[in-house]
Amino acid sequence: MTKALWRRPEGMSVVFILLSGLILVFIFAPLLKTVTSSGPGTLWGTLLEQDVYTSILLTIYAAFIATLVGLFLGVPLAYILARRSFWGKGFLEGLIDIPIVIPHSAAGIALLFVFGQQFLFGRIFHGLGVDFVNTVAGVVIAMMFVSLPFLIDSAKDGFRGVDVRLEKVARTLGASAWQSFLRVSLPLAWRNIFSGSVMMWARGMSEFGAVLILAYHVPFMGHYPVADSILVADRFASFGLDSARPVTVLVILISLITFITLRTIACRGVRT
Amino acid sequence: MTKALWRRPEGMSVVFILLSGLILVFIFAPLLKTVTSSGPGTLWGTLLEQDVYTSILLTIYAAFIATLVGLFLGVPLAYILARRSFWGKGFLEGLIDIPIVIPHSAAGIALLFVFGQQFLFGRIFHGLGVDFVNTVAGVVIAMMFVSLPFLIDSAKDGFRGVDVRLEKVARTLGASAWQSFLRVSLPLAWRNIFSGSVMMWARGMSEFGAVLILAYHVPFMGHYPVADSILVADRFASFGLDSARPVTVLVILISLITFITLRTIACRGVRT
Amino acid sequence: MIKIRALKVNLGDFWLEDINLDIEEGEYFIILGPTGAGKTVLLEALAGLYPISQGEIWSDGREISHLYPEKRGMGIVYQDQALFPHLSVKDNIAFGLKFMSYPREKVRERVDDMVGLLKISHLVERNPSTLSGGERQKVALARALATDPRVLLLDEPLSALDPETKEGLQGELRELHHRVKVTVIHVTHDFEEAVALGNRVAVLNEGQIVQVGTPDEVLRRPKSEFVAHFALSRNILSGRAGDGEDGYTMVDVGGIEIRAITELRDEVHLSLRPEDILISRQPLHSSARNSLSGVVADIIPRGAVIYVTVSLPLELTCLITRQSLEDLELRRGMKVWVTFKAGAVHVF
Amino acid sequence: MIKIRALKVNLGDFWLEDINLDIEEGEYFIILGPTGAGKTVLLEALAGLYPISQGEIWSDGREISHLYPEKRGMGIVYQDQALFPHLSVKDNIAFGLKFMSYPREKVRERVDDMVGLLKISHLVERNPSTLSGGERQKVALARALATDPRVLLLDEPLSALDPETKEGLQGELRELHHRVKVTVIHVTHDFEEAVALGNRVAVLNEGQIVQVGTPDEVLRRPKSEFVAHFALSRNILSGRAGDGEDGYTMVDVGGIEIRAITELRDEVHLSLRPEDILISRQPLHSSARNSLSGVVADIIPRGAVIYVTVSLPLELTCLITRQSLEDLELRRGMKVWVTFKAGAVHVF
Repeated sequence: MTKALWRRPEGMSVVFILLSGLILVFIFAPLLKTVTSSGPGTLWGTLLEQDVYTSILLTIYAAFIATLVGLFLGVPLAYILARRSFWGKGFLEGLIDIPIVIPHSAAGIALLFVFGQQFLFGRIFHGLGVDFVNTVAGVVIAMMFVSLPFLIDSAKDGFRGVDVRLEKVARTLGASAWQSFLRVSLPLAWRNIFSGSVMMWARGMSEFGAVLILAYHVPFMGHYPVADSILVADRFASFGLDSARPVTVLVILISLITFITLRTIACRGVRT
Repeated sequence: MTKALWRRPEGMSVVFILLSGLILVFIFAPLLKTVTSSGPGTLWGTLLEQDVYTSILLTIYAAFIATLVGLFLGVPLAYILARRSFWGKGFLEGLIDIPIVIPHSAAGIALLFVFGQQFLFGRIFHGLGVDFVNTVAGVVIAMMFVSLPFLIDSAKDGFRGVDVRLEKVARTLGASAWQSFLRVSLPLAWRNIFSGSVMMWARGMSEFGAVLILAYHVPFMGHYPVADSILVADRFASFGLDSARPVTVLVILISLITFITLRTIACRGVRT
Repeated sequence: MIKIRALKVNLGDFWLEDINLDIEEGEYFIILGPTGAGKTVLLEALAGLYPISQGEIWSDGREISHLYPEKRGMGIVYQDQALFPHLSVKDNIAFGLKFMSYPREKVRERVDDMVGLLKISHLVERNPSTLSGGERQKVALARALATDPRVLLLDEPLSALDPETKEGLQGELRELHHRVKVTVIHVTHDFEEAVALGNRVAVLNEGQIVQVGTPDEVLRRPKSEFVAHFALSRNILSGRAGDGEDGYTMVDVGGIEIRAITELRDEVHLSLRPEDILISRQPLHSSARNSLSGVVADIIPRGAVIYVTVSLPLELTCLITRQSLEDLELRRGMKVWVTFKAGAVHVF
Repeated sequence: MIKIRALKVNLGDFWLEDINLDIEEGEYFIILGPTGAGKTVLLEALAGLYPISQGEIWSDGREISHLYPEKRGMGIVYQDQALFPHLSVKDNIAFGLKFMSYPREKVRERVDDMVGLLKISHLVERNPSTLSGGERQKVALARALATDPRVLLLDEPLSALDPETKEGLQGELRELHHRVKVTVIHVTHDFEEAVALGNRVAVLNEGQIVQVGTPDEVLRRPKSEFVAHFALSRNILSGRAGDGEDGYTMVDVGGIEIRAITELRDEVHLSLRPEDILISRQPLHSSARNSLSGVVADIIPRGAVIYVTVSLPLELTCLITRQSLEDLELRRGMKVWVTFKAGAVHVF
């Protein structure tokens, strides 16, 4: 293939590429530096520590449960926002992102105000045998609160992309509203819902502030681990940077691997 | 206007509306409960405490600076991602969201690994007289790291929506690359860039974990305040829920008011 | 039989109002109207897919206005087909059968029947995105017919197709209706489609039904300007196409033989543009293959041009200039010859 | 003068290759090719908006291949206009003047000139989104001409317009070129546009220039099937339209007077579809207003139909059936009459 004739590159392109490089270095240099700063031996040793692996498993597990609940509750909302029009809908759509921008420690306290045992929901759920303060359930709702908007926004885009007349045709062919949703709308919006779920799961795993407030040490697998982001901060506060390093590397690696793998799966589907 | 004839509502609609209601209650009940739990007198008194108002001002200021730097560096990257195609671009676009999903305490430590005085960038900037550990600059980079993806994604969408032939026409009319960018691309993508900036600013103000690690008490306005999300967590840890309440309310109110006001401005533009 | 009584539907900008229609069992009923007249919404309202504000819809003596779409027994085919993109052609056709608790064997049989009926057996394993417009439309028809609906609703089924495909599919629709005997409600803005296919035509304009009748009645006594304009600008005839000879087909139109070029046989329609017809005082021997004598029935001036109606006794409208009128000294009742080329006759 | 030498451009799927063209100062040059032939990319490559792989572009003796678009002095008008949606019509037109360090007074004057030239003074305060297609195209032309470019590049400027607007704007383009004397390079897939406007035409097919010449040369001696097909399916003539009488216009085509219906005057082109022409052995007195004698020059069978070329001496191609050929016993050199209605002549 012949290359295009050389022309003096535009000044703007050069400046823009330099600035872009700067920002990419800013985002990725800390991650690469950290990830490469500990040898595999140290990492393996750290992973075998009981409070490390229980903490990591707790984080993965709680974020996964949060995502499942989010799917169950968030997908219907996304569908309604995509299909119906009602007064104040635009405003409501704007408000959906609020959990992203509320300071996370404040979000944790706000959750405590309704899910604490002496409060509204807390009392109802306590009656059902579920407590949220310093329990896995608490970790789950803290993660769910801050990560739900990612799933809702993405699922909404997915449903918007499904031609409403496909659902109408399904109805005239004898499908009930449920059947039309399950056989037409859901399969066609699935890629977006899946990639929103990936984002929600990964974002849930990253939560620190809200979890710290609502559920510090929680009973899990016969021990009392903390969420992995708390573990990192604890080690840093107690023993300093060098001591926190291997745990940090592990936590970042797990986030990166989960996120990149699942997002690649989600994107591959979209492209074909 | 005549109303549509009544027909028994579909079962699915009823269920979906109930589930949606549940999720909206889950998101908004904690915020409303918290916001209405303190009287204006208490709030005003709290706001006049020196460590409260300096903390809030520090948070607003640092997030604002982070957004300005983000605009300067992130908009060029967004433009390149929208206009150019190169090998690995799809993968890179996926990676841009990584700061959202890295546990925030780990992100703080990763930043420390490159911006700490004894490390790479830290040493360079130290030579220039800028330190990042326990300084306002540290708060700024912590906020910037976790909130940049929101601006980049939104600005990229904005530039994608600008017909590239408008830029081409501008060039044939005598505009240089810079002039075409400033007079055509930027004004037409402006709404998206602005709403991305709102999201970045609000998200920056909400950051807790990364700021906690990198810059705890920082010198600001002649005092040593902490970021407001840290103030909330500190008061909760030291004095308990009731003592943390007024600060929490203030912090949430400020986030909500800023976010809703600015997003309304951004959306109004889009609709007309 | 479908009865529509005092139907009123809110279209946002305007209303469909006071819609009353009786559609017979097995009838091919056309709803004709310009773009934006609310035709699609009317179909969706009948199918229960769009809310109605007032009125009643009856099907075989049962009111169905309050039923969910899946209970109404109406199949719909949209202009751009709306095939399920995640399903193969076969699964698209079988989609509705899944809800009828048929045994698997029965489902396969029914799909085979539909595929045979529409001659698309070579397409069954394909994905809808790989099909041409005409093929997609046949799949959509097969899908709608598979569940054996009482009424088939067609929303401009031919208007997104190229002219050739359109003509072929129009023939297939007519044949399909003869064989399946389903009631069809077909909306279109194309008058020739209406004439070619419809037993009866309802003209819809600005949200109201302005005329109902056979295509011929609507054409000869138009009550709307849309129809009147169309009627003047086309000579529409019905006839029987017989055998061809030398590349021609002889079409018998009320006892008069007209030469045309077409592959169609039996009952056909012809259209002939007024400006393609010559009027003369003597017969013309020329490559124009139709030269017929008649009597000037009417002379209608329209600005710079003049429409002349000649009765053979079947009536043809010709377009001539004022100059020609004077040169030929045309008067009402005068005997003239009309001449037009076989190629100028559009058979459909 | 524009010289293009051995230009090669990568279009992804295929290449524009070995493009050599010389375009004279002030010429109206047409690049004619089917959709997807790479016409738009060729224009963008000339303007510096699309990278070229090889070759040279010269303008007035200076190589410009390496210059940025803003240094080439070429204005471009796209099919769908690409007006700046955030600027008023006035500011769209003034856009390019902002970079020429004109005093404010001069800018206003130049905008007024352009607005006057294109007769759009009533639109200056409007927002582009409120304009019709034809109005938008005039604004785009005014914007491109405002900076006084050496070359005006037109990318299918008429093809997104409805037929009426198209005809009007075509006339305005011709007049504009007479008045402004800018070199125009106009790409199109529409042969009639090429004939009506072009001083010379280059035919582009599958990435290569297959023929360059005057419209008449290209039509009479087509080297590409695209052109040959077009030439056979249309009789294209050039003439002078004189005064009208009784609703007719007499067009003098090489000494032969043809009656047509048109408002156009002076130099015009005519096209006449072969199937609209009758051939007969006697003159026909009828409402067909043109009956001319000639000699059969050629008989070309094409499947079921036959093209007969009659020399008057200007050549007209007629379409007849095999039956007619036999009935009329047509032979080469035979004297015949050709007859067609004034209304069948398309003047452009």
